[in-house]
Amino acid sequence: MADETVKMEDVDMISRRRAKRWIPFNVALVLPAQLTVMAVVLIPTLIILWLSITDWQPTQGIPWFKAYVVGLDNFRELLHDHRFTAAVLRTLFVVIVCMAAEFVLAMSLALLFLDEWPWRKIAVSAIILPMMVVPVDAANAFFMLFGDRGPINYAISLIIGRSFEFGWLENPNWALLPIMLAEIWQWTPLMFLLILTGLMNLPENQVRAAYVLGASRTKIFFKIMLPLLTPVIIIALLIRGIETFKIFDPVYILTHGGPGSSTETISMFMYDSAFEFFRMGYVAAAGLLVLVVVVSICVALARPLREHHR
Amino acid sequence: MQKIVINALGKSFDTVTALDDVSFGVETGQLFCVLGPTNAGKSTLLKTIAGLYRADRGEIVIDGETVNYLLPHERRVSLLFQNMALFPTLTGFQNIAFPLRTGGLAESEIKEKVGAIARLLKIEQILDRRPATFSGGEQQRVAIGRALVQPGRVLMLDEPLTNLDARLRIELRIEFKKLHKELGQTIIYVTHDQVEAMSLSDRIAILDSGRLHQVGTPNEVYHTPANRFVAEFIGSPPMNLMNAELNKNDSTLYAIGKGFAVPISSRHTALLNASPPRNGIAVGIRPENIEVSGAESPRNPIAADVIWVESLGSKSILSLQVGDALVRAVVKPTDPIQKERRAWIGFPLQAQHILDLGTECFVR
Amino acid sequence: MTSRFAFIGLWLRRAAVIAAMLIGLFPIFWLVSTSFKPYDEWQHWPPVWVSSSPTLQNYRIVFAPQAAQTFAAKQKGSIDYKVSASAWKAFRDSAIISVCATLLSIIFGTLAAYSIVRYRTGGRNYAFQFLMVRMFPPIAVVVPMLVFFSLLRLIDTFPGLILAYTAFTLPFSIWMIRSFIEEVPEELEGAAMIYGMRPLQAFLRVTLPLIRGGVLATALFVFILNWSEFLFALTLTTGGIVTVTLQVANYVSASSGKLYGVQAAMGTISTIPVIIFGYLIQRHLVRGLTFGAIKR
Amino acid sequence: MEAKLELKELTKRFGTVGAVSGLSLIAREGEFLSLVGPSGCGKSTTLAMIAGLLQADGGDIVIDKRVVNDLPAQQRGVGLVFQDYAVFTSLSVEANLAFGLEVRGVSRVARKKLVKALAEQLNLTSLLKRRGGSLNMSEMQRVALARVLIVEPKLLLLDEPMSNLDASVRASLRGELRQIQRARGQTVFYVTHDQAEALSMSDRIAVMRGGKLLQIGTPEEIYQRPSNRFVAEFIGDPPINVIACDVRRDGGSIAVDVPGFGNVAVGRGIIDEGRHLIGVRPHDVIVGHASTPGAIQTTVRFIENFGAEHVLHLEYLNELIRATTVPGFAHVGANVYMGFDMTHAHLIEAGTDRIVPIDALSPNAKDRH
Repeated sequence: MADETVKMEDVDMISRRRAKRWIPFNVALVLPAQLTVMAVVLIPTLIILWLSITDWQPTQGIPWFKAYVVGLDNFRELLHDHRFTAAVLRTLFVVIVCMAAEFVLAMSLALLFLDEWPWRKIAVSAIILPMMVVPVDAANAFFMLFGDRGPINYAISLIIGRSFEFGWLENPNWALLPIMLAEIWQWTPLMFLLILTGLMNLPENQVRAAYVLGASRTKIFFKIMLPLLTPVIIIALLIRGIETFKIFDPVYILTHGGPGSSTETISMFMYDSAFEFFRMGYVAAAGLLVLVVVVSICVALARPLREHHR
Repeated sequence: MQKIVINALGKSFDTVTALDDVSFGVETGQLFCVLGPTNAGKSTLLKTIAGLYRADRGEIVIDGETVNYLLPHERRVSLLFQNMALFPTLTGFQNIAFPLRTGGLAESEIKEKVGAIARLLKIEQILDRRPATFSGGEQQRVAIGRALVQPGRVLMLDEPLTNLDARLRIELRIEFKKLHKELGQTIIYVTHDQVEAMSLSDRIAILDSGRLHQVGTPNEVYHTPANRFVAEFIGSPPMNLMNAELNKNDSTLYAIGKGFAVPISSRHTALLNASPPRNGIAVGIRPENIEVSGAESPRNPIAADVIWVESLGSKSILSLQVGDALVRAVVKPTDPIQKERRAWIGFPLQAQHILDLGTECFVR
Repeated sequence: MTSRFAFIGLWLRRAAVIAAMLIGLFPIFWLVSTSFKPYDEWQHWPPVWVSSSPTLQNYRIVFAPQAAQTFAAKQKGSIDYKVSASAWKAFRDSAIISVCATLLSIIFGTLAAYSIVRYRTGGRNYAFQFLMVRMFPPIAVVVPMLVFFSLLRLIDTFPGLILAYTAFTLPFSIWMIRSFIEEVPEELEGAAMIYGMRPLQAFLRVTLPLIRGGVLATALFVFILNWSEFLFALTLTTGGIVTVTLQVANYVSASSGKLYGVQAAMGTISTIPVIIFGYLIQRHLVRGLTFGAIKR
Repeated sequence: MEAKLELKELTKRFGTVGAVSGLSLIAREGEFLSLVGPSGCGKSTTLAMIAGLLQADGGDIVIDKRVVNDLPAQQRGVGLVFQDYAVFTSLSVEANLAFGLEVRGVSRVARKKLVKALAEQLNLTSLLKRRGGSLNMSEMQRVALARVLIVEPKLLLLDEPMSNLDASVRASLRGELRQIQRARGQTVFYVTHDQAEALSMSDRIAVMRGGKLLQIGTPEEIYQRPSNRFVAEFIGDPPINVIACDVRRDGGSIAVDVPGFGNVAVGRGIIDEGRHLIGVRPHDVIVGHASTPGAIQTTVRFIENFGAEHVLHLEYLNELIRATTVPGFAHVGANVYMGFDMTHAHLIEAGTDRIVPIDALSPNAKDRH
């Protein structure tokens, strides 16, 4: 009888252990990912909170944790720093122009690829080639193309019939154009690929139903296909918007923010502040502001993505 | 002896309650059906018993052992999924042999066992092929083979016939019955088709929105349904329910509705007197219990318009308008009443069911 | 139904496609073409489309520092290099970092994705916080990361860069692999579990083989991201480790600016593996990137 | 009545496989015609050709006396309800219904009025504001139907519209659909694999198998006078019993012997002597507790309970014979007597599977009384 009791408890123990272990097992699986992200994002974010209220510069010769606290001075200065506000506005401008251009180009291109025709596969492969080029190399290529003695100027010379040796990248009014063109050139293919795949995978019967009901092709496109494509379009724009907002490589390679600060984006501004002027506290404050804005925008934008993912 | 006991089982996903206080027991060797509409929680129930979902509340007992915290394979049950869930990269043979692989059996033994099952299910010729090449019926048989090759303590089948052709469904229905008889397995069979449930099972549990409405033999749930849901879910066509008011006349209780008045049996009268319904009643009658004739008579006193006839070959179903209620009756395919526009109907007192509209339960 | 969009003239459409292809290919053509041009053709006017005297000089400079010195001497010493190390080291460093970071990212990402899909770990919003990592402008965290890394002595080390790369590619790993896992019915794992496997075993033995194409595509995609990364390489190193992208950016002469031909040569060879991988994953890329919004 | 739809020698091949071969049939004005057969018999292909989604390889499709083979789908005047309903998931139900009117240039006001009227008729009013994607299957089915009905097609094509629904919903929708069809006088061409649907709704049924038309007729004809074994076995639930029999010629008449039962029927017809088959519906298997002439003793192996009736599976040689009885007639393992009511039995010619018309197939007079 005593034996029996012990056994019953054993069973109970096993059950209880299982009952407790059940939840940690799945948590254990996400732990490596979670810790990595925490190490690289969460802890630096905490540090950024501290740095943003100090005037720390590595050149001061004091360790960062002993830096002098200046309170909200950094933020106050940022809001009055025309270079910063200009960089923010310029970045938003780049994001909007690039996304709009990429979307329009990608959508029109994708519509050309709905039919089956010979060489279609090869054409798709050629068109998506730019997105595979290392961004730094792509920027270098555009640097050459837009050089004062580059092929772009030569082409313009041929068209207007006289020598044209314009310094695109040296002109504050025009230098942003090659940067944006490089970005659009490189990333329209991704948008194209996303939209094309979306179009090819639309529920076929809805399109056929509209067709049998007598709708014209334009009508089918705007009334049936486009709304069905919305989730894909949202995701494509979201991905591109986020990545364009961080734009750095082409700016660094093509102009390094210049001439002056005429092509400086947020990332470029912060890079210069940190590694040319060593104002770490100031950069931290700028970084924090950007983080807060980006996170709140993304949380707002994330709703369609999340809803779609139920 | 009870093979499986489910005790106050509860399960939710996020905010959706999939199972709510479900309790029932299955006897050893029984074929037990869980019947309910789409999204009733039937698949969740099976997956919870199998250990693929964790129960939020309640207890699952198999052979007297609480299995709530056991891993799926430790529960030693078999489950045939609605989508078959055959391993697409394995051949038919490998799929069936899968449960044997963990047992450390010799290859020759595995071959023998799989061969025996394949013979039983008549699928020997497709053992070398991959599931992608199987027809619906073949997929289903291989999946059954995998569930049977290493007999678990209970075999659970999740809508095994739903994705098949109507004709194949009729044929395979009886095959399950034969298989059950041959193997003597305890089976829990989930379906949304009341014909399958009625014709196959020893007992039926009717599930809707995660709640059990009734558990009983096919005859019990058919002839003494617990409530409106059961009465309207079981039977094809289902039970007719006609709203009525109670009216006492010369010591006899009558149910009076639009276009009809019927006396109420003494048994029901006693019950109704004991607990008077608050919101009126409905008179329930199975279509096959309705007598239809072309002329008015004491047996067939209620006037009805024939609005519709469905011919099913072996029988015909009349849709009749009585007052504002639609009443269906079953007649022989040769019955001349089908050509008429007006009919007179009546139904025997003992075939009547009385539904309390306040509780939505039958008066018993 | 064969041609849903016959509303633009056929030839017009073909012309548009050809134009798009030409525009897409031209910068790449220019890069490759320049890599074979001798020094005096780099900035020649009118521009040289295809060199009439192609040379491997630029490639030699990329791989052999001695060649660079001879070359500099020949140009009357007017070219002084910021980088004189061979590109081999850059390729090696990039390969070490990219491979390690990719492996870690895929392994961590697969485990996390499995947990999120099959156990609904953390509820509906949990996976989203990983995606937010991708939304952070890396430059915003570079400064505190420098501080943090210097504390751990990770600056200019492989582990430091690998950690940074892993973290910033994890969102893609998790979300892409998650959408691939979701395409495999959970019943398959269920069947494996009922018939004798433990949960993780069922996932690794049943589901993972079915989505290996997708996982491989994700891995190649992450590898491409790592290989092409520039900002972290620029800020978290101090000259000890040189990645491919840094090497490209560093072919700058103090007196005469960028070394077009050398950069083009380096660019061409550094892009080739990416293009090869890119075509290998093209099919899976879209489904992964749209996080399941496009069903097959 | 006039022919609304006529198929003449319609043929379709996929590669070398003939999906539909030489199909000819006529659907009359206002008729509910069902095309029924197992999966892969070519019925959905036929429907797609009529709708204009597939090009026919041979033969003609005639709608309202006009050959429409080369007309695009829009100009054929057909309405099609897809198996998956293809409700426009991103549009509201109202916009779904209005879609066909809109493309026909009906004014906004008129559209609203028509949509409202039809929605009321089909009990869709409460759904009008919902998004197509949020509907459940049976709601989708009704919306898909309404969307097509509103443009008043000459011919309504339905592709297995019930196969995604629960059994209980299916049964109630059958009557609803049929009533709508009657009320509007709509010509319907209905494709299904479910013989019960075909029987209960149709004016006429066409049974198809392997791309060929086997028989066309009213439900009564198809059920009571099938032309061959496949039709007999495909139609009817519980299915017909098919039993081996021996046919003897006896002067101008023939005699049918069933092993174990002896001579069960005589009649007049043209059939070779020898082993053939006989088909007896479960309703025509007579089961009793006492011995009667012509009946043999047997055991109940299984019972299928259908509530209103029970189907007994009775042992007979190495097979089982189905017999329909009232509930509670016998229990499993009981010994009962079974015999056949031969008046509705079918004689199936071995080899051809043709059902041989027999004049006055009647129970053997000798055994009577």
